[in-house]
Amino acid sequence: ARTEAPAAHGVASKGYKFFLLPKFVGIDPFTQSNQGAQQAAKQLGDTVKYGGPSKPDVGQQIQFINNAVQQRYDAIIISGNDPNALAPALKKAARRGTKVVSFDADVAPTARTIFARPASAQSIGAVEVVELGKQMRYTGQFAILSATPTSSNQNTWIGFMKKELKKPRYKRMKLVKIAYGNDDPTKSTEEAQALLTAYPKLKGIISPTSVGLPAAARVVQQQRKCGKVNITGLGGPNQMRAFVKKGCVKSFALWSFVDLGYLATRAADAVASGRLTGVAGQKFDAGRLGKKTVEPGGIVTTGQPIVFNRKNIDKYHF
Amino acid sequence: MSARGTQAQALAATAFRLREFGILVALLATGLFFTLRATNFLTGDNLQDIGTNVAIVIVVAVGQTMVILTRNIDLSVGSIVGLTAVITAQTLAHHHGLSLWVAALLAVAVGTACGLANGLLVAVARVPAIIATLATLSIYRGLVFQRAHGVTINQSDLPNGFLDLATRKVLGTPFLLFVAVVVVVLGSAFLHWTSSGRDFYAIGSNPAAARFAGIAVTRRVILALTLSGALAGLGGFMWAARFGTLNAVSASGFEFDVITAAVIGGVNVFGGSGTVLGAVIGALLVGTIANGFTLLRISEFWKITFQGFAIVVAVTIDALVTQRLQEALRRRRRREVAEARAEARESPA
Amino acid sequence: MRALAEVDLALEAGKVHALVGENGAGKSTLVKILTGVEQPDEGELLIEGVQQRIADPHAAHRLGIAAMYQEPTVFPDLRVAENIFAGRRPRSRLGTVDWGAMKRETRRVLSDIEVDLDPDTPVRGLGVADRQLLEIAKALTAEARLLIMDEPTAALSPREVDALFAIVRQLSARGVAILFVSHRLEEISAISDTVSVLRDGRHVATRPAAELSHAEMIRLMVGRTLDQLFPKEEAEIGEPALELRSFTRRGTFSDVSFTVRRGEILGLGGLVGAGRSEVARSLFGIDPHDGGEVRLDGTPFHPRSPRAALRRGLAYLPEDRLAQGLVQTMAVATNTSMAILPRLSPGGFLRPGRERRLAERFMERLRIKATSARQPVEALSGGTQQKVVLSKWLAAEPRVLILDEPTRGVDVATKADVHRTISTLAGEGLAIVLISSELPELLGMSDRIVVLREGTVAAELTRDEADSERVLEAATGVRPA
Amino acid sequence: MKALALARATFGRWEALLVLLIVAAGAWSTTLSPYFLDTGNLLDLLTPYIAVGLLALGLTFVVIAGEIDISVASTLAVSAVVLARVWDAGANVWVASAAGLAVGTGLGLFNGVLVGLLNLPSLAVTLGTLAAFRGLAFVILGGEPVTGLPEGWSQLGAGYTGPGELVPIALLILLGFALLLGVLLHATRFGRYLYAIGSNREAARFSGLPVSRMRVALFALSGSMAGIAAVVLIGYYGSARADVGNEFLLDVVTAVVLGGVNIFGGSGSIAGVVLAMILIATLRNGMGLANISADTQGIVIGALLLGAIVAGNLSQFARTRWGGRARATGGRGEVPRSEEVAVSSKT
Ligand SMILES: Nc1ncnc2c1ncn2[C@@H]1O[C@H](COP(=O)(O)OP(=O)(O)OP(=O)(O)O)[C@@H](O)[C@H]1O
Ligand SMILES: Nc1ncnc2c1ncn2[C@@H]1O[C@H](COP(=O)(O)OP(=O)(O)OP(=O)(O)O)[C@@H](O)[C@H]1O
Ligand SMILES: [Mg+2]
Ligand SMILES: [Mg+2]
Repeated sequence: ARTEAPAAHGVASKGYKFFLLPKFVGIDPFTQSNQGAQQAAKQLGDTVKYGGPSKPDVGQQIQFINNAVQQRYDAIIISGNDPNALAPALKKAARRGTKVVSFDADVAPTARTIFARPASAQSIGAVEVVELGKQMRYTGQFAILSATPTSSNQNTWIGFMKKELKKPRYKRMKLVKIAYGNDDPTKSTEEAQALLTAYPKLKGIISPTSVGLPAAARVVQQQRKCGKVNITGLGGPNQMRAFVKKGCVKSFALWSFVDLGYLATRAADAVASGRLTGVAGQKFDAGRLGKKTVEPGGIVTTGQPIVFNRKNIDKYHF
Repeated sequence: MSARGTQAQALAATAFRLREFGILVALLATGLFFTLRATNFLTGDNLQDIGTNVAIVIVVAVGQTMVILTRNIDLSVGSIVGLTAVITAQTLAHHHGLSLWVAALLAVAVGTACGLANGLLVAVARVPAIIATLATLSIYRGLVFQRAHGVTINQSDLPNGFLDLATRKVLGTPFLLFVAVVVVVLGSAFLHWTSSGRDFYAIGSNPAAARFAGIAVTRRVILALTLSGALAGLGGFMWAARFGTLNAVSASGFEFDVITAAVIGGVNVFGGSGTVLGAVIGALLVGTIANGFTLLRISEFWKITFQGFAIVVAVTIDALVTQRLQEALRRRRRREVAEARAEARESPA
Repeated sequence: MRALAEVDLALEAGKVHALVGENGAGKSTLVKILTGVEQPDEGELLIEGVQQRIADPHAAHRLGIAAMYQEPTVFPDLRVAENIFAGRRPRSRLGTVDWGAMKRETRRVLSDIEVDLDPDTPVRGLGVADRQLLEIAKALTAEARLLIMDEPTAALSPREVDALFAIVRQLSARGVAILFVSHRLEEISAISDTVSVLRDGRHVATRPAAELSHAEMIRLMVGRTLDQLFPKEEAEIGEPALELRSFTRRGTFSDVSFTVRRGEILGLGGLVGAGRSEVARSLFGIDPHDGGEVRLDGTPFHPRSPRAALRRGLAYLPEDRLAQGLVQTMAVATNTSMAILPRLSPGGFLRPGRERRLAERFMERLRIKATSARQPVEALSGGTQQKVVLSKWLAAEPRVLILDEPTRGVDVATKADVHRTISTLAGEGLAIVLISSELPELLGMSDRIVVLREGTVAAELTRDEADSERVLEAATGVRPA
Repeated sequence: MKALALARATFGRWEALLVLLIVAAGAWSTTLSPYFLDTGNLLDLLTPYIAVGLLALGLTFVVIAGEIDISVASTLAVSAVVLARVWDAGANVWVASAAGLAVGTGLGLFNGVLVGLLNLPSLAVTLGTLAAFRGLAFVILGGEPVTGLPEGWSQLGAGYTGPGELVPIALLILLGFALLLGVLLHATRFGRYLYAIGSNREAARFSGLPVSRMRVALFALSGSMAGIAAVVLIGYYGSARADVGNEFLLDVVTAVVLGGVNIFGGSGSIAGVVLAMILIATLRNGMGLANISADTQGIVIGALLLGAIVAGNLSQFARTRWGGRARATGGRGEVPRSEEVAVSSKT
């Protein structure tokens, strides 16, 4: 029972139901995405239900998809635990009339209409190398502390990091090891410790995950190696504030998950109304984020990663 | 007779440490291997890292050992650690001036309550421990979600004095490890010297016989699970101090590490045998394997594989050593009994 | 099911009161009620004139009631000393467990009953007999006013029985009331002052022991007289069926040689711990052996596993029915068919009907008191369970049968049946090795007796040569005074 | 008659309790959400649990025999990646599936030899192989997925058949295996031996049962089920990744113990395990359709379970107390174990 009437240009149609499905609930980034989604929904007159598994489990995520379809949601906005394993369920959803928009972590392109990403993977990968390069004066060994070996986001970013490293500026920097902390504080801590022990000459660690980054920073702090080993990567300003204040972390990057959730929901509304079909070049109104254009591959981008440092960190509170 | 008697006694006493002996051999072999192979394995800092890493596992495993000894199991410890860690962190975040002792006490109290609930379910309501604690695993985890509200507590929210616990040293030992050592000493003493502790063994060894012998089985099982909860509460306090970043998923799956330590350390899941010391060695073994292979600079994928097989090898070494020694002991005892009897026969004649 | 109805007993301080009855008569049930393990539906219990309720074993302890149960209730993971003192460990002044005192006491009580066990020995691995001795030690240290002994001697050899009786007499002289349950009639005459008889859960009679002959006791228990206790028939003795040459397991037994022929019953005598069961276990492929030669029907046999032994027609009825003989939670029929399931389940599919019929046949033949073949054996009385174990091995129709304490806890009437069955089997050409600690049984049933002492053959006696003195002398190595 | 006996043997108090709970859960779910009572939805209840279910069926055998195999999910992962690799290398679907199945069986056999022949404690061994096998999966496939598996294959895991294309094929597979394994467990000698070994290993050995061989076979069976689960799961996901099945273990163990299988061995039934899965699926689905959050679902399911068991125990207690039976039996928490079961054989 909803109005399919095409809305006037720039004004969204009223009353869509969306299901916002994170990898799992209970952590900041997704909680913040939900905040953004709710803002967008309020503006558009839609409703967004937020819910998901309590652990990063594909199987449970599929059940949430099926439940959403069964309840005739107009669209699912999903951050996928496994791009491919989710595809059959998402395609089935599409066949039964529930549109799919992915955000944060993409799913197979054939299984969704739009992917709302925080920033281009290239810029996310590059910015971390740029920051670390500055910190370690472009010389010495460094390591990466990633999430799990199968995390597709991290794997893509690491790919772009390696690309960035090919630039001559970095020729005296050597990536000695990619370790995996499995997005688990214990394992991340142990891996970070082991990196410091196994590579006594290590000058830096990039951790492109918000679990790994504070864990690595804390290890360095505890071993009193602040300044000797530089830590950067992706993490929230709240998480990292203490380290930055103490000078243990000089800079790191992230984006606003509120904006990301906001954008994804805006996109979902446009997709649900049929205005957006994922074809490159399509434009839609992303509210306070302005007008957005669909890039090749059905992607819309929030913006650029924000680099946080001692000077600007107090302006951010997420 | 008396000389032989003491000899036999000394041997029998060794026999009782056999379970630990086998796994200790495995631990030493592992240590030796890494010392030879891995850069910087045998350094004070690295060993301290291993110790600190397993400190929380050890504290919680002491309680788990007691539960397993009574032929029960506590699967809810991971959730209890998570719950108490989040509660501790939230409390300290809101009351920066609060004494850490009070915070620790609060964590232990919450843990105790969770453990007591487990105990009542198992011993009074007679729900099998594995089902009861599987259920409370989800229930307590659900409570963590409700408490945490999807928000992460970060280091910057917590008082420095609390975060410093993770780096502070007491008598040259990292504070967390020190706590673990104290818990281990107390736990061992409890199991060896108190009647309640001995009852745990009796109950697990033969529950029916324990009841016949007039042991208060119900109360002891409640006690074991409550202690496990209390120690998980202490573990939660330590967890919060160690990681400083807490959210709804903190310590999920931690029960697995704890049970692994106990099982590898020779605590019999059928109850009745095993020691706190065994669980400690088990935790150290697993910690050493994890640390050592990481230092080896081999590929991540082979690392996981080797870590797993190393556990299998350690278990095998343990079993072989134990079997050998026990067989030798059996023969020896048999011979001594025969000699004693021969002596006894000759003297009156 | 009603296990017990309207039993009146009066136990006097300083007296030994024997309780007898067939298997399943309700003796153990009565014991369990007295120790608070089970609850009576009605009736009252007076101790020194005061009415008492025994809600649980703890309450029994407080009232000064101690018991040793028919099935030894040991803690296999604990050592000897702790087993004896579980539930009432000596405490030091600090309230901690006083290990020193515990071990001292253990050594004292064990030497009282002449057992060479170190207090630090782990109980796992001890045989039934040793466990029964532990159970005795446990009861003795309880400082009870009423001491209940449910078949304490079932697995014991004469030496241990004598030591036990000496203690019982001391205790009763000290004013302890003793309730003594046994199926060995000689023992009852030897030790008791009064005898009460139970039949089908009912109290049939109480008489002074001195006035009660064995025949009369049997008549009261069974309701009829028995003509012969050891109905050994002469059988034709044929070719050697089982031959052992220098059979050795290092540290356990060595150089054991004997031959059993078709139709022959070979008795294997010795004291507890002499190694009889161990020889049998190695022979049946349960434990390894280090040397020697075994021949079955003249062809060499290398015992590797029970399965292999079974295939060669060798069967072994173990001494410990609880741990080795039965799967307690399974039905009578399931246990009976256990060893011959391949024959009963063509194509691998179970045929419950066949199993039931098999079990019912044996239930009738051995007079097994079970409500049906579907009843789990854990609900049967001790002696009845023993009959189920026996059924299992008889069903296997072996050519050589090793029986390890086959009548442990079996009542007189059935014992006679079992003996008759053994005798018949021998008559049919089966070779039988009978391990028994009960001398009358050994002497009454065997064609030949091999006596083991500390793992070696101490004597081999023909039926005519054998008498209790000679067997005991060989078993102990000491000429009886 | 025979069927009746079989039913009685397999359908105890526990299974009855589960049926009752399922009915109650169904009724409750109906009130929770208007979308619950829908043929398609009901038939699809078990679909998300097919792989978990197949693993649980295999584990049931292991647990009844008094052992445990917690490496099942990792075994599944190795099967899945081998299967994907073989297919990727150009083999056809059948060859690939056979390879996956063979690998599962082989890994099970590896566990079986360690436990059955070397007499190592199964929990400790499979704790090790849990990690080792997972590592192997990564060694074989690395961090990248294999995608684009053929349509026909997805039919197996995610296809539908029957009138109106409503019946999930995977459901039929699960029920088929449940039936097959139910017969194997409850109506054959193999099954009987398992119960005997799980109740009293010592007595089983003394009775001449092939204990070592059975224990090896058991783990091989569990491994095969992991292989089969891998084939179906790959179909369901349409892709393979080395971390596949990472989160299954707890669900598998839950299905088994909730199904009434005694964790110390000797008792349990296939029916119970299937019912337990239906129960959990019903509750999760009903609450999911009512948008009750995952963590609240955990609380509700946990509390419901405890409540049901406690109520069951209380009613039984009341019956024994006031129903005139002399023996007060303990709850299911007490597991009778013959003292010698844990003694390992000496050879
Ligand atoms: N757990 C039980 N459940 C049901 N019935 C039982 C149980 N235990 C014993 N019974 C029944 O109670 C009756 C009495 O058994 P009890 O063990 O007292 O016999 P008993 O006189 O000690 O025999 P025995 O000489 O063989 O030891 C038997 O018929 C037995 O089947
Ligand atoms: N007096 C004893 N002191 C110490 N250990 C003993 C003693 N008697 C027996 N054992 C040990 O207990 C175990 C089994 O005892 P058990 O009485 O069953 O012996 P057995 O060899 O079966 O003798 P038998 O069948 O002749 O009574 C043996 O391993 C033996 O070493
Ligand atoms: Mg009896
Ligand atoms: Mg013997």
